[in-house]
Amino acid sequence: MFKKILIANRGEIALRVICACREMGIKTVAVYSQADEHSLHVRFADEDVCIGPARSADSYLSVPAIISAAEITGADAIHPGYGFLSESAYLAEVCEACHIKFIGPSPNVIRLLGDKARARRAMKKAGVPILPGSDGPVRGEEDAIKIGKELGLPLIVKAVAGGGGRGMRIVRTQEELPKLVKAAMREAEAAFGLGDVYLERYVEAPRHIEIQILGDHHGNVVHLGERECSVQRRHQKLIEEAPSAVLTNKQRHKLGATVVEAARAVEYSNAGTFEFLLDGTGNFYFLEVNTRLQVEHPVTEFVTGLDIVKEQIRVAAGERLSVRQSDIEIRGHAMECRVNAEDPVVFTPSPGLITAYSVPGGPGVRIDSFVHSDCTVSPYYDSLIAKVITYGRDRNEAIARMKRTLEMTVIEGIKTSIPLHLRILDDPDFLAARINTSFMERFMPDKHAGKNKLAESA
Amino acid sequence: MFKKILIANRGEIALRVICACREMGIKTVAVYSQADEHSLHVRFADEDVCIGPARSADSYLSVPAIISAAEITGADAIHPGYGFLSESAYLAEVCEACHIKFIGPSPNVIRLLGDKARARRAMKKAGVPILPGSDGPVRGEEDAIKIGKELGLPLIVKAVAGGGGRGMRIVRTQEELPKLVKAAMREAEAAFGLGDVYLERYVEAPRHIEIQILGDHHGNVVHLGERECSVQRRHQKLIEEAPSAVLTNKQRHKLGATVVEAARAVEYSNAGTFEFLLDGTGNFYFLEVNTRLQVEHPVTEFVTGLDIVKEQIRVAAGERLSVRQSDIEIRGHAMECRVNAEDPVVFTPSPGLITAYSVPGGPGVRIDSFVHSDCTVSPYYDSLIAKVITYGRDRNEAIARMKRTLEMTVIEGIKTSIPLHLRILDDPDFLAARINTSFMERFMPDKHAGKNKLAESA
Amino acid sequence: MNLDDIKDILELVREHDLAEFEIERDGLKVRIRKAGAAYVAAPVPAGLAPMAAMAPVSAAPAGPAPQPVDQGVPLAVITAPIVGTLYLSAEPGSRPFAEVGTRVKKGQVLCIIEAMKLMNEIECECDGEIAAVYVDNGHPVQFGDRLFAVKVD
Amino acid sequence: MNLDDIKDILELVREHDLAEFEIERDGLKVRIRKAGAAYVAAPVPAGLAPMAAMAPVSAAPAGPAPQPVDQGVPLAVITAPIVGTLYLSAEPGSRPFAEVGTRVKKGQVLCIIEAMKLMNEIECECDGEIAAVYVDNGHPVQFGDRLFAVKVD
Repeated sequence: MFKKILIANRGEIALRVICACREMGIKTVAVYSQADEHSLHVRFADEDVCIGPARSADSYLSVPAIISAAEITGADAIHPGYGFLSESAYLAEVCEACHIKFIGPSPNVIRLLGDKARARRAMKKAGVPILPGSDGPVRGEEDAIKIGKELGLPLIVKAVAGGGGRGMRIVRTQEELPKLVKAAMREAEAAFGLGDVYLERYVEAPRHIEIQILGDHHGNVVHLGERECSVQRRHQKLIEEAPSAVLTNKQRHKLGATVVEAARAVEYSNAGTFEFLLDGTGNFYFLEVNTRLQVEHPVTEFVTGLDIVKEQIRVAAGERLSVRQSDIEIRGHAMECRVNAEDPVVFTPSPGLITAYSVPGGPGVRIDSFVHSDCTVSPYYDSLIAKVITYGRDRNEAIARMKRTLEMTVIEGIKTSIPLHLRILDDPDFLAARINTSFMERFMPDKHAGKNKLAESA
Repeated sequence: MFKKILIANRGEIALRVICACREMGIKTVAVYSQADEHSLHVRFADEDVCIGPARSADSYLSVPAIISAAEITGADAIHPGYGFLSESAYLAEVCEACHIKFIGPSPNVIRLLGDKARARRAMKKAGVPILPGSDGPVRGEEDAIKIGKELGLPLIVKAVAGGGGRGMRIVRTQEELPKLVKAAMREAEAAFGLGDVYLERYVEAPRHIEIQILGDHHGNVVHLGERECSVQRRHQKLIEEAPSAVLTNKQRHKLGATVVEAARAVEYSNAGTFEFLLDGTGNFYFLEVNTRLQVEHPVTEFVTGLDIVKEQIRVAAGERLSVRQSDIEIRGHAMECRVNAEDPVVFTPSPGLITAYSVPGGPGVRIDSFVHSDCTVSPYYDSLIAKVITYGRDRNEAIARMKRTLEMTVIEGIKTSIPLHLRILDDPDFLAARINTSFMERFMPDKHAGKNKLAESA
Repeated sequence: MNLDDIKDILELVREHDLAEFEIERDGLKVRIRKAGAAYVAAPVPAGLAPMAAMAPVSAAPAGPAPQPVDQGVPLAVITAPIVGTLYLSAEPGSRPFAEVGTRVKKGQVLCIIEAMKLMNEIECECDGEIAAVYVDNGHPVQFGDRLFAVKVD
Repeated sequence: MNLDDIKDILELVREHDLAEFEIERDGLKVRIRKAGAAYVAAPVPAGLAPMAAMAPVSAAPAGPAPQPVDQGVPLAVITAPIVGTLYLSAEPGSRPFAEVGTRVKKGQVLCIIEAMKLMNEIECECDGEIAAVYVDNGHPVQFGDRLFAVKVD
């Protein structure tokens, strides 16, 4: 087992990894930017290294700084958390070269699954359901018509270089296809200087469902069931839950088994998440694989009783998974609200000094956070300040606990997204689990929210 | 179901009940003494009533004040928490007379089980194993010798009016019995003005094991397994866990079934705890019944997934228990450390202003507390400021989580028992679950700690 | 904030003959202290009327604010010693025990608080004249709630 | 904020006869206190040479305490721009790049920090004379650690 793990991250996830290491008797090294000098992850690690100024590019995203910090402290493994360098095949490679274990999949797997086109082909080959599409840019109007006929309707035209909804068109009839392809090309050309577009089946109001997996270096792969993350704003998840209210046990086992097979096919090790869209008729479409720990991993931990971070560390050290598929049982229901330091109506960030902080306890409540009274939320990093996770015997109990927990949470000095969460928790559609990736539009301040309908979840 | 519940308590347990009520959609009334005006239970109740000055006798122990508060707010039920009036048959009776539901057993049951001698007889009749004893004072030397032969050795001679170890003698041979009985009588006479003594089988270094039960008004009683509370100092529990490391499944089911039968026999409703001593050869001896919610109920909630307070409220409102015995499954291991505001070495209380308070999250951690940064711990009430409860797949994981949670807990401004807890968590005997009610003596400052060996757990 | 801003601030400090100046905003903090300036520890609390201190201060949620009273006259505030329902008269419809202007003696009954079906007579603690009645008949009162103000003789 | 800014501020402090001046922004904090200024409120931090306040204060964990330096001479502190292992000379056994008393020019190499097997030369930021060496050869340094103090010409 590792003797010392460097945590190449900050905030709540750095503390989360420190917790796992302490429980396993492994020493920890915190790295921090000058802005995080007084952070709790620095306080509670056994050693700490300042790796740069506040700007992430010069600190938390600096591979040389992190490797140097590992070398001068003698760390034998690096846990990347999520975000920052967690999906950096380069960091994983440098770790290999420096004989430091990267706690994540191999660089090859990270690279393969990080490339959308290659990942899509690998998944297709492994039997994972993928979204039908043109497999590359269309070569002109006639090509578009031909592909459009093959794919069926509705379709979405997307700019290869796209982003932010520009160069996108939804096609609902074959007649309008040529016109919309041309319009998308013009818009893409104007916006990105590259007019290439591709076609994909358009999923109306999909749900976002993802499967958590764990793999070791001995060929064992298990899935821990699904999470539903359909409540999102601009692809930022706001509320996640496990299990999904709409999956049948049969669907769960089938999708889980498919994902486990695909993970075995690419020799996946460590923790990973396979993201899918679920359409209104029960079809799943592969989106992407996140080759790292997810923000929302605690909901899975609550319903399975497993510690995903400890499993990550165990398998990275060469041990076998501590569970077989038959040991994994989903019990009850868990939900996570991401409490962000931001205005709950207009979503502007709200960094600053937290003057008072108090979160209630009681049964079925887990709080993963790095803030406390008299702590400053830095403007340099993302706005997540606390993950409030609740557990109940069923979805209703989990929701009731989430409501009372958020209602009884005191955070003064900055604005938080808690009022928004409370509005969502009172929404009749949310309560009835009638949610999809467009659900959040009703809470958006801008009346042009419709544009977001174009974008599927990522 | 109730519309409004008055909580006749303060501190963490008042908040715990508020949490349950909020989850059930029931309004709450907080009562408070002038010392608790700024307490969180006042802040988070829907209504609040000041019932008296700081002194408990004039506020939290005042039945008229509490009943009046319920009447002026229109509360239809009272939850007494633990301590204070929670085992007051009188309060339960007045509630009945005022048509307010007392959330606990009936006054008759409280009265029966609150009287040690009557409870003992009732339990004996119901087949519960009790500690063999003289069933009243011995009438002299000859009587003592006769009873001593019947009971077997070792024995303990106890003053009827006794307390604090005075008038107590442990008898290990029949020869020394008359001499020790006389000595105890003399000491009792001198100390209490009453020389009456009685004999009881003496249990060497017993474990404290208790069974949690729930009963409704429809004749249903279930048990939720046991808790082990052997780590205690002067009968004050410091660390509790569930399940006990030494109970076999067979013992668990047998003792549980016995307790359920006894509870049915006395028509027990609501939550209750049957406390036992367990000797080194696997025999259980009934101690007493606590006819209320226990401080340590969260460890049972963690391993069963049930919400005991919600069940209390449901059955008090006339509903059936939400679970049958066959639904109850013990999963994993849970442990509770009672964090007290006291010196961890000499145990003197340490009230005052908490200047900084931060507790880590992560998987398997539950914190039930009413304190926060910039909050004053009052000298008027008991010193419990937080219950730290951890869960793990097994005892070792629960302990590892407890350790890292306490190590990463920041409480500044007052002294707490955390350093003592950390010493216990490092003790090889504790780690091996070799604990009994004398275990804590090794952590006591006074060298006369041996005296405590005389006192069995209560 | 640049050097010119600082210069402007310093001009103001000179102009107004300030001993100290401090500003803190959005992560920026500037503090200036002039040479020779004495440093005063804490502001003196202002506006604390000497007589108000005589009234027992209730820690309970504030009832109605005390009405202005003549300066220089000691004022006693009678607070609820128990929680319950307050009655200003002995029976429904009968005259109140005390109203504003009523002369009262120490030990005289001012009102009744019902708690657990028991009628508890609340007595006056001093001789004087009722200056204010803070409560309404038939309404609940909490421990420590203000009931009456009495102008002490 | 560079040395020129600090000089400008010091001019203003003299001109306005300030006892103290403090500015804090973006993680940078500068505090100036004139010699002889009486300070009532807080205990006087011991061992803080008046001029030391001129040095940019690093937010990184404090390295060795600055050694006392001549009064009235501007002092620049060179800090580690990256994390890694520090070498004071080009090769093991060879002469250090700089020692106390060494005359240095802007751009001159003062030491090497090894990060990811790459040797990074750390250059001097001003002309002057080395007043202090805060670090030992072959030891790890963190970002922001003090390396050298330079008496600026």
